Amino acid sequence: MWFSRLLQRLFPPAPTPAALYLYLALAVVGSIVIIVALHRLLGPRGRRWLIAFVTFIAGLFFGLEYFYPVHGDPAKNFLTDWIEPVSVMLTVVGAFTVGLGIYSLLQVHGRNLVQRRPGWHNSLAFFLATFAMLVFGMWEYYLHLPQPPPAVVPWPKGIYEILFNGLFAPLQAATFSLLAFYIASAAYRAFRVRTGEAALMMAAAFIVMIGQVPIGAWLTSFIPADSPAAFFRLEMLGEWVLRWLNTPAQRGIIFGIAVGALAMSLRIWLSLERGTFFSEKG
Amino acid sequence: MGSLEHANVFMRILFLSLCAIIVGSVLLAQRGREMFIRRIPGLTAIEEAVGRATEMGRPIFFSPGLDGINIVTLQALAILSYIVRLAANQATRIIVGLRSPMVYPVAEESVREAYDAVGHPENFRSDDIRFISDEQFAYALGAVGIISREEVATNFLFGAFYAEALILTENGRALGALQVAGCPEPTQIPFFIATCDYVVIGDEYYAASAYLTREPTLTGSLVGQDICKAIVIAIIALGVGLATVFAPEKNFLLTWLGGGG
Amino acid sequence: MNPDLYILWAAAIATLGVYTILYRENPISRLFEHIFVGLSAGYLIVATWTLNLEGKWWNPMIHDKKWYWIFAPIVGSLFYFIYSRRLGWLARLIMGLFFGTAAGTFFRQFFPIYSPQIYACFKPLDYQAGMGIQGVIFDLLLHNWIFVIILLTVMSYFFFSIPHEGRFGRNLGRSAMLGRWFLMIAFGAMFGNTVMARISLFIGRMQFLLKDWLGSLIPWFATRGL
Amino acid sequence: MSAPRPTTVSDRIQQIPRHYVYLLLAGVVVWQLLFPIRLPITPSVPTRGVYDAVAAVPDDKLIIITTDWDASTQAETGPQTQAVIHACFQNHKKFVIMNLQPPMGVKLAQDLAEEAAQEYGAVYGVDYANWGYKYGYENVLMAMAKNIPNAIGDDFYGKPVGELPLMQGVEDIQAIGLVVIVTGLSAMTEMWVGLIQGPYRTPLAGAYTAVMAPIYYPYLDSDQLKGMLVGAKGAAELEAMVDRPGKAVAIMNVQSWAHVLIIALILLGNLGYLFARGRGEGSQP
Repeated sequence: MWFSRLLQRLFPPAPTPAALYLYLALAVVGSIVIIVALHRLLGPRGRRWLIAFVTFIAGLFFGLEYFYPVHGDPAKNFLTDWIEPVSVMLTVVGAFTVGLGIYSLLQVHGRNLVQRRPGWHNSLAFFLATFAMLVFGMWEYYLHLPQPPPAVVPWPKGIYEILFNGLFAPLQAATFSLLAFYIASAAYRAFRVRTGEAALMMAAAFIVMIGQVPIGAWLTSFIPADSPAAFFRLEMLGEWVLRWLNTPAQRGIIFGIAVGALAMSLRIWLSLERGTFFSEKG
Repeated sequence: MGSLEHANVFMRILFLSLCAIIVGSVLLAQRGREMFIRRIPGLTAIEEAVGRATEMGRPIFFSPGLDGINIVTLQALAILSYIVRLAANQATRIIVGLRSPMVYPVAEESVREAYDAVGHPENFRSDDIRFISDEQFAYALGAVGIISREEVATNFLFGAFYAEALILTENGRALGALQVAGCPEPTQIPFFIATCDYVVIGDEYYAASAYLTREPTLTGSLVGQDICKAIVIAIIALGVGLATVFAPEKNFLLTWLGGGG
Repeated sequence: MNPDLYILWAAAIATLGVYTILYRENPISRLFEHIFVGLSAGYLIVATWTLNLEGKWWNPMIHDKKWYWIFAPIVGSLFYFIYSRRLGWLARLIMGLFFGTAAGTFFRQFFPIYSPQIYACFKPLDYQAGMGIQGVIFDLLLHNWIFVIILLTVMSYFFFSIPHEGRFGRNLGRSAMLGRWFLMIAFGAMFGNTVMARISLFIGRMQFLLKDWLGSLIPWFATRGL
Repeated sequence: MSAPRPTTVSDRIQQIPRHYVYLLLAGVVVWQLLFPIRLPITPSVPTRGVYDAVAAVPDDKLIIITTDWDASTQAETGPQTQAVIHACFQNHKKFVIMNLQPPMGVKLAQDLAEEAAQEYGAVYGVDYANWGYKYGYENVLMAMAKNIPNAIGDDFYGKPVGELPLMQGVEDIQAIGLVVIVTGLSAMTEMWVGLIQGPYRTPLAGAYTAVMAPIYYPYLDSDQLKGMLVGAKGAAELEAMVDRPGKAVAIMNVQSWAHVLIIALILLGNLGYLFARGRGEGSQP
């Protein structure tokens, strides 16, 4: 891949561990110098321009790779080889925002705890849970246990299992399953024949819902399966509603979204969303 | 053809024309051409919903959905920015609950900016922009916790939502919050309709910023979008016509769009 | 150590703890909410390191001596300038990079996502050789007509810049109203289609609570079929 | 927000507090898990198609059951496989198990087949066999169409399949009377349709997870699939047809009850609404 060759030419790997640390230090110092220089040299207009430029280039890079003519097999253009490494880099850069999220959590719960606000013990539980998962998660990872793990589980792994399989996963599953209750009560409350529209929604939900359980098939089992009227058997009718009434309506929505999202992308890319985000000041 | 890995000539032309139409109508609108937009009830309700929170003296909860930084989330943040401006004028608190750590700095910065823009930087509270959890259901429980503990008066859900949507809205409803929800993808809309007071459906979501701010750039873009939708309809009509006349392998439009073969 | 028993009990208590929220938000559900959020925060850090940074960033930088990877945390650290008024614009710079990426990514996805959806709508409205019509009562042609009509009326609902009065507008208004009806049918169908999946989730949890957990205390529960 | 306290009956059934709805649902599920009362199960049209296709196979032809599934979809595909095996044994059809994708499926299916074989006193190699996991997707199918013993080679136990009694006279795809594709993976059906059903008119039937089933309804319309099992529901219906109620029947029974409850609640709410409106009270807040 010529991208990595170019990168290696421009930024050759450090020859020795000592050189590596020297390079790293130089890179840090150099970056700080560049950042400070940018900050000093650019006025508000210059900063705004630079932000718009970076946005434009990033959008152009990903967009152009798709639309620029391609040659050869596998089909490529001059940008294709860059897509994967650039995406990896952006993922890595983005991963450093995790610190901000964690900081936000620590801020809120730390304050609860320090000021002994009502419910501070919950924040204590939060800290214990975070800390336990962090410590034992890392510990378990660096135990490098073989697969499958040995018969006698080392205790850090045991505690990790309790945290993950005993708490994390069940909490996930239990919260997810709350939806069974909520969907039942939402159905009871929402499906009333108040208006024509509500009645249509209810009828469709009704047919599809009951067509999916065996009792639905039983209700209309008096209609012979090989007669032309078999269409009206609930399991067939429900499937028909999903396939022939639901699909085109969903497509209709989706095409609208496609155009709406395209317009939004264009406005973001060209920094036309003035004022919405932060292009007003530098 | 039959590949969608890269664009072909037809796609290039089509894409460029769509872009040109949108940008063109933005430019026309910026020159001062008047543009009409029909009423969108779900969006009209936003103002009422903010007003309710102000009257009750209780905060607003806003969720920009579960996705990271993408177009759906950016549109949600644009709507957030508008709501913050409304609320900041009335000194109403807004709590933003986030699922993606990446969105956290963006939300923080755009909310701060909105407070600045209406001249109330002192009302901005960094604490109210909260990262909750990146785990879908931990996020849902955490958000329900905030809605109930802060006694939220109004609940705004704009962005990409998945199964957890109903957990948020059903609890919000039980707690008596006025709820306005909007999601471009259709899958969660039925549950929003069942549990929320106002729902913004499909493309209305992307029309929101234009509708709310009436900024020429955005209304122009909306008109451009309508023209583009008409083009999509024309393409489908042509495709249906060709499919009626020819066998699939002779339907050139199908091939141009990367199908068949 | 053998953690199985602890896992069983922790899982049962956590499940019941979450279910208390069905009554209302309460001290117990609040405690489990905080534990859940805490565990996921800890797990987020672990996963970010083990699944992302270690392999993609740390190892290339330290072991392969690709020192230029140091630029990733430097660029990433620009996000942290949101807390500074004076240097805040640097955070916007890096956000601009991600905004552009979001736009560019959408440009890339436009045809791969929507093209197949568009050409799947190219349905013949007249008899085609090899169509293999199966007659129940509604045959394929009628289906195709219904499909195209629903698609077009629904799309007409999403036109925002045309008033629903006047010569062209009045027709659009009618079509949009029809489109709204079809939308409601579709939403109802989607709702109905989800019910079973959601109930299975609860059945799964109840099987765990009744058979695995209660069954370990009272064997009778373990014998009840499931 | 909060509606006035309901006083009349019609108001009360319109405004059942959500906690009662939750309790009712939980109650019905627990009750039916512990003390099941079986609601009637009538096979739907696609399920009946599968059973009829098995029954219609001529006695001198083999049925292939492809078990392209693993633990991740076992809750649905396991009972489906089991029910299909019962249908084969009960109709005295010879069948073979094979699999093309997750190698685990063939072992899981073998366990199910052995369990059922004991019940019917069937003998491995005579009444049924297991061709094992075959690597190569399309290539396997294309080779099978021409020469089965060569294409398959050894069975699950490493014995050449040509030596098995039930394989006597089996040369090419013409010896196969039906292929039942049990899978949690997309693209398997397309492969069988393109390489076997299309060119050689070998009947196919499918068994899919509920999530993927909608993709294959068109194949049913066009008769490319003779029948189809849709998720746990399809499995339950076939279990009922072969009179071997198992896991799927138990789960679907709970589902049926839960659905009946929800539908009853919706009807009740509407009844209250219509009743109140009929008396001109209205209950608009």
